[in-house]
Amino acid sequence: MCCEDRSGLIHERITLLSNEKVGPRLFVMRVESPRIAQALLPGQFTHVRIPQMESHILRRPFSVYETFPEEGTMDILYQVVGYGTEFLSQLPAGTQLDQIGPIGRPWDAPEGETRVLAVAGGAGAPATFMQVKRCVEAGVPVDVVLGAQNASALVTRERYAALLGADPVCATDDGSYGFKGFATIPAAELMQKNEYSRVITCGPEPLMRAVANSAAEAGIACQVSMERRMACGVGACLSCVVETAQGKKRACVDGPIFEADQVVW
Amino acid sequence: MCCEDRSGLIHERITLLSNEKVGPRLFVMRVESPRIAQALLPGQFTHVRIPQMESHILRRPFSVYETFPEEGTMDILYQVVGYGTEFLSQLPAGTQLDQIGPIGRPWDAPEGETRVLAVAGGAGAPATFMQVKRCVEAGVPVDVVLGAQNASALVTRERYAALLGADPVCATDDGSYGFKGFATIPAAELMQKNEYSRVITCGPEPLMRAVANSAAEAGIACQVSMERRMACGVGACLSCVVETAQGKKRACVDGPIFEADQVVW
Amino acid sequence: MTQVNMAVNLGGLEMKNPVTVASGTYAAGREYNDFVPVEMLGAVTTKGVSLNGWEGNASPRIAETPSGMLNSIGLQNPGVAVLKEKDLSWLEGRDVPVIVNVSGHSFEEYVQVIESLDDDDRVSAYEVNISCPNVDSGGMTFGTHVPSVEKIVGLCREATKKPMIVKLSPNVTDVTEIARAAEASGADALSLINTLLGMAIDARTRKPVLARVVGGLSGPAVKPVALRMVWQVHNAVNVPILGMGGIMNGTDAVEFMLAGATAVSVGTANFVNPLATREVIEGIRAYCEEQGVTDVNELVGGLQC
Amino acid sequence: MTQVNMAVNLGGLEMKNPVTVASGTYAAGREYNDFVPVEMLGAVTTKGVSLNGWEGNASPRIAETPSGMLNSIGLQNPGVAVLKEKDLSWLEGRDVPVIVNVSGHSFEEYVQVIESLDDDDRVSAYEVNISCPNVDSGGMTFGTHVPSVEKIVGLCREATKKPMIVKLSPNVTDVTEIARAAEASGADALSLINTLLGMAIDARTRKPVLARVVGGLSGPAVKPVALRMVWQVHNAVNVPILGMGGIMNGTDAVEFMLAGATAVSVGTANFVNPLATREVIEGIRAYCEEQGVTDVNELVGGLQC
Ligand SMILES: Cc1cc2nc3c(=O)[nH]c(=O)nc-3n(C[C@H](O)[C@H](O)[C@H](O)COP(=O)(O)OP(=O)(O)OC[C@H]3O[C@@H](n4cnc5c(N)ncnc54)[C@H](O)[C@@H]3O)c2cc1C
Ligand SMILES: Cc1cc2nc3c(=O)[nH]c(=O)nc-3n(C[C@H](O)[C@H](O)[C@H](O)COP(=O)(O)OP(=O)(O)OC[C@H]3O[C@@H](n4cnc5c(N)ncnc54)[C@H](O)[C@@H]3O)c2cc1C
Ligand SMILES: Cc1cc2nc3c(=O)[nH]c(=O)nc-3n(C[C@H](O)[C@H](O)[C@H](O)COP(=O)(O)O)c2cc1C
Ligand SMILES: Cc1cc2nc3c(=O)[nH]c(=O)nc-3n(C[C@H](O)[C@H](O)[C@H](O)COP(=O)(O)O)c2cc1C
Ligand code: FES
Ligand code: FES
Repeated sequence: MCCEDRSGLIHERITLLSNEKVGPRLFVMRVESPRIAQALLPGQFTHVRIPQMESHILRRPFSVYETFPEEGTMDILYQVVGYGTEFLSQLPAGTQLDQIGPIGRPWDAPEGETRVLAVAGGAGAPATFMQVKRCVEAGVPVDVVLGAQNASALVTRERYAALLGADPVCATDDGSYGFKGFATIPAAELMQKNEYSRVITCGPEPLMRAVANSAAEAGIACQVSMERRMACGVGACLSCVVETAQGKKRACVDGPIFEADQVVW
Repeated sequence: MCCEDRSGLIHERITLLSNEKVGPRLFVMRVESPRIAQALLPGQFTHVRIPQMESHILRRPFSVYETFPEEGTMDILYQVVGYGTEFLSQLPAGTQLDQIGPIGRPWDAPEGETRVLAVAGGAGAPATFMQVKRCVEAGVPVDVVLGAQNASALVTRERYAALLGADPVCATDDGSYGFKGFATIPAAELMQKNEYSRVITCGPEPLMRAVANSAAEAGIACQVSMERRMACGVGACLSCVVETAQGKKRACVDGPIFEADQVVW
Repeated sequence: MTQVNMAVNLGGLEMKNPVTVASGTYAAGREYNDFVPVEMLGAVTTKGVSLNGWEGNASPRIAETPSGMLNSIGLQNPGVAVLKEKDLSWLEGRDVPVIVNVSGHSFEEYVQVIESLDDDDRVSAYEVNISCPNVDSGGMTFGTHVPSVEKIVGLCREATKKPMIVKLSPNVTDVTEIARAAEASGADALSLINTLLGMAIDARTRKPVLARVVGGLSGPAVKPVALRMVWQVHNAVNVPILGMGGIMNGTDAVEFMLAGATAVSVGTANFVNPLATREVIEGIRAYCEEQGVTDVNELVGGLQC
Repeated sequence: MTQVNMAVNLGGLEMKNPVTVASGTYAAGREYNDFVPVEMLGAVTTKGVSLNGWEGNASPRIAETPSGMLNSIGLQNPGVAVLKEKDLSWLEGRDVPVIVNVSGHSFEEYVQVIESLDDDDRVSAYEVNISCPNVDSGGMTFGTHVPSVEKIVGLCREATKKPMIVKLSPNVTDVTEIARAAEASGADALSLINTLLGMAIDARTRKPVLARVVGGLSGPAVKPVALRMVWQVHNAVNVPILGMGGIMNGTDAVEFMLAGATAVSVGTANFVNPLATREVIEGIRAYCEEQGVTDVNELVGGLQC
């Protein structure tokens, strides 16, 4: 849990290439950001300055859904929850933004794992995608459970399915796709059924907590991606702290990936 | 000098139809604003809310260059001097704004005048145009003196020329068009030469003061259009006061047109 | 959908909804009447009035600042006789209570203003402004120290039985101390905040933007300070609060009510949007409907800490 | 084009340019070093440090407000030993003076912090923070009344001969009174403003946005208040001023210098733009060049009223 060895931070002017609605209040934006796209590891995030928001002065942190280092681009999947994301969703292609990145501790490299389970809920789904991809590329077996309110909000399903070659396990609150209920239930079942060396999870805190509990019960190492309000995003301001067994840690640079058993929920 | 008989104020959502650069830091925007275009009298102004300027909260007051009541449109000629006008100059056609208008005391109706002299400098040139037009339409002889820094800033000349059927008298600081020097000099000469029943003037305060002095010396009634920083624009806040012989008067509703001999410069 | 009760009682003043205007931003309502018929307001609060009228400060009197503005009007007003003759006459017969904002250069002048208005039925309540930062004597100088607050509020109290709101300055170390002094001296309600003392400079000309150099900061920029003070004062006194400072919409107004305000004033927002008062009233109502609140008074002090 | 002298002397502290960072927004420079090599700064000001370290407040600790933000970090820090071991070691050998921002829960703790640093050559100056609104004891409670200001500044003065900057709170009735007390008790310079106490509420959940309910307001929203206080203090004392509060660019910095600041701190702006300090330095230089100013010190207090 340390940031001392982080690679250099990049401040990059980026261009919005596309900004598409993909589900209820859900958008995917593709940006040209060659240097950060090159450098970013799964689990790291970028800190985005949305332009023209004069009086909303803070940057917004976003996980990176997928990087395309060759093209110098990356995708961010975001949910409209407040002023900034609403504003962002209305920006046309061609808009200039800027971002700082890559920020934070990535997921642990999958090399050496025997089997990985990724559990992602809601707007947490993009945060695990690149790590699942890395597992696939490293030949590590990986199962994915996605949770969402309903079928139309399961917007990452297809990209995961294409990557995995099979549909991920899905859970929706209303049962409109896959299991009816929380993703934590099929996740716990999988942990009983299969031998995992690692669980990774991102989503609302109650989901991550439940997944972490199941993993602890099953004796599986578990990493979580924590969200906090962030001012600097670079480790300087201490606005983003997470309670851990080692005291308060910064979500931005000591995280966002934490060992689940170190987090004091 | 009273606003009691003003017509009702209109709050109108308006659409930017065009927004063209016409000279150095000078732009003309045409907006669709049918109700205000119908109601506005020469010398009145509108109070414009420039959209997207989140942290610059105040409206900006602008004289109306010309209304086209049949088309429901109007032109505003503005100079880029600060944040708001800079921002405005970059807005594309189709942008929605809103404005309050028509505001303030208009120029006195020209009916009954024998001959009128209009002297306008810089960004003051649009403020006299509609009154000159009204003189022409009423058959009142009218002379116009325009002042600007140089030929390229004399952007109203052609519209005045088309209206008058002849070039107005022009003065430029650098002599690149017409008289070399301040517009106040040819204006004073005209006041010596011709018999005017009325002088009207708009422009920087030193210009208006000089014109007012010449008119007073020549014994000609003179009206001026005063600019002040404005918050409400409707007469409520007292931010825009002008010192007059009757005490402090509000530029927005007691003016912007004042009798020159009443103003304490 | 059930009807929401929007009526509130501000220290004896009955208001049909919790929204009035911030003194000095709305004159007496006439200038905005084409946009918002004054009867729609819970009350109209008039521009500060002194006994014989004041000239106010030199121009420029305003400056735009990030998410706010500075003003240094300096309580320009034509005096209480003109208020009665013009403003109160215009308001007469319109179905809206009138809060007269009272100023003075001396303790006596405040009392004289109240005395000359007190038998006028067109005046429903007073807002005693001991917090204007834009005058050299009176105004804020009276409102920032306990002894003078006690003195002036006590004197005004003796002069009237009408609801008396005392308007507090945010330019103090401890607003609760001032609030308690005003309450103990007879205030029926407290209003806050008046403007924060500020300044703007034009780097190019190296001059202050305002002729008077300093002025009062208002608008969204000050909302966090205003909310904090309303909440502190709500926890310190028992009289109701008229909250203000940067209220632009219904959500802002609800925040003030949750912090402890029984009613709210809309000020700078009127300059941005002449329909602001209306939209604030509708916004509060819509919030109540969405949240299943049947009486707007349930919001008052409803913050869950 | 003539070279502009950018060097200033802040109460004995030599700075190669007038720009430092606001304590608490920049850690000790390392986190921003990829963007702005710390040597570019006139000085680096470290996050507030206490003797044995503090945990700070619960999360959420920040809220965005119109043209500003609230923070309630609560002076979380690992204590002076860790500051020496980590931050000062990292800063060692880098060509930039270090201002250590000092905190304590008691008078003694301030003194102890200074004592444990005073023979460390890596410390160039202190900024004694008697104005943090985010801790229950110490911080602002010490900085808002003359007797405790005199006491604490006097005690700190006895503990060091290094330049001592005293950081003032804007949450006071009369900042000049506090400033004069600090000067009389031995401050070599004064820094202002710390944050304004504010609050944000989430109307939907009816809860405060910050876990600690209240927090400190910073950013462009507070600039008018900060400028006013710098100007008032400049007219009240003879020691130099380190001005801050909403400085986002070179023009803002120039405004503070015209109002009376000898140097400036960039705080919240770093969050918005990690290159802010650099751009402020360049902006001041560009202003001087445009205006034909050959020595930046000419700007200090150059306001023409
Ligand atoms: C490391 C990290 C990764 C994230 N990845 C994603 C992602 O991939 N997709 C996605 O949709 N969202 C993601 N989020 C959440 C995202 O940052 C917020 O939804 C966003 O900041 C909300 O901004 P707003 O202006 O719409 O909301 P507002 O409520 O108007 O924002 C007000 C302030 O609160 C902050 N804030 C509000 N909600 C959150 C939140 N949940 N987390 C952190 N700060 C918040 C904002 O940044 C801003 O400072 C991530 C957050 C973090 C910390
Ligand atoms: C009755 C009236 C009619 C006007 N007509 C025209 C016109 O036809 N064409 C034109 O180009 N300009 C006109 N002006 C001036 C115009 O309002 C200002 O140039 C404009 O407000 C500047 O805004 P800004 O954001 O670019 O400047 P900034 O300096 O960024 O503005 C800061 C604040 O100062 C105010 N302000 C700045 N300069 C002036 C000024 N000269 N007069 C009033 N307020 C000012 C702004 O409105 C704003 O509140 C008129 C002003 C008035 C009062
Ligand atoms: C232009 C202007 C004039 C004001 N005049 C007065 C006044 O006469 N009396 C008074 O008590 N407050 C006066 N105020 C303060 C407001 O009533 C209010 O307290 C303050 O502006 C904060 O509210 P706001 O942010 O909604 O504007 C004035 C404010 C402004 C902006
Ligand atoms: C996140 C944050 C943490 C801060 N921590 C400290 C601190 O430790 N010590 C201190 O004296 N001031 C602290 N401050 C106050 C700033 O140093 C500065 O006085 C204030 O933010 C105003 O400047 P600004 O508007 O440029 O940010 C902090 C401010 C912020 C925003
Ligand atoms: S956001 Fe500043 S330390 Fe994490
Ligand atoms: S701008 Fe408000 S009275 Fe003129």
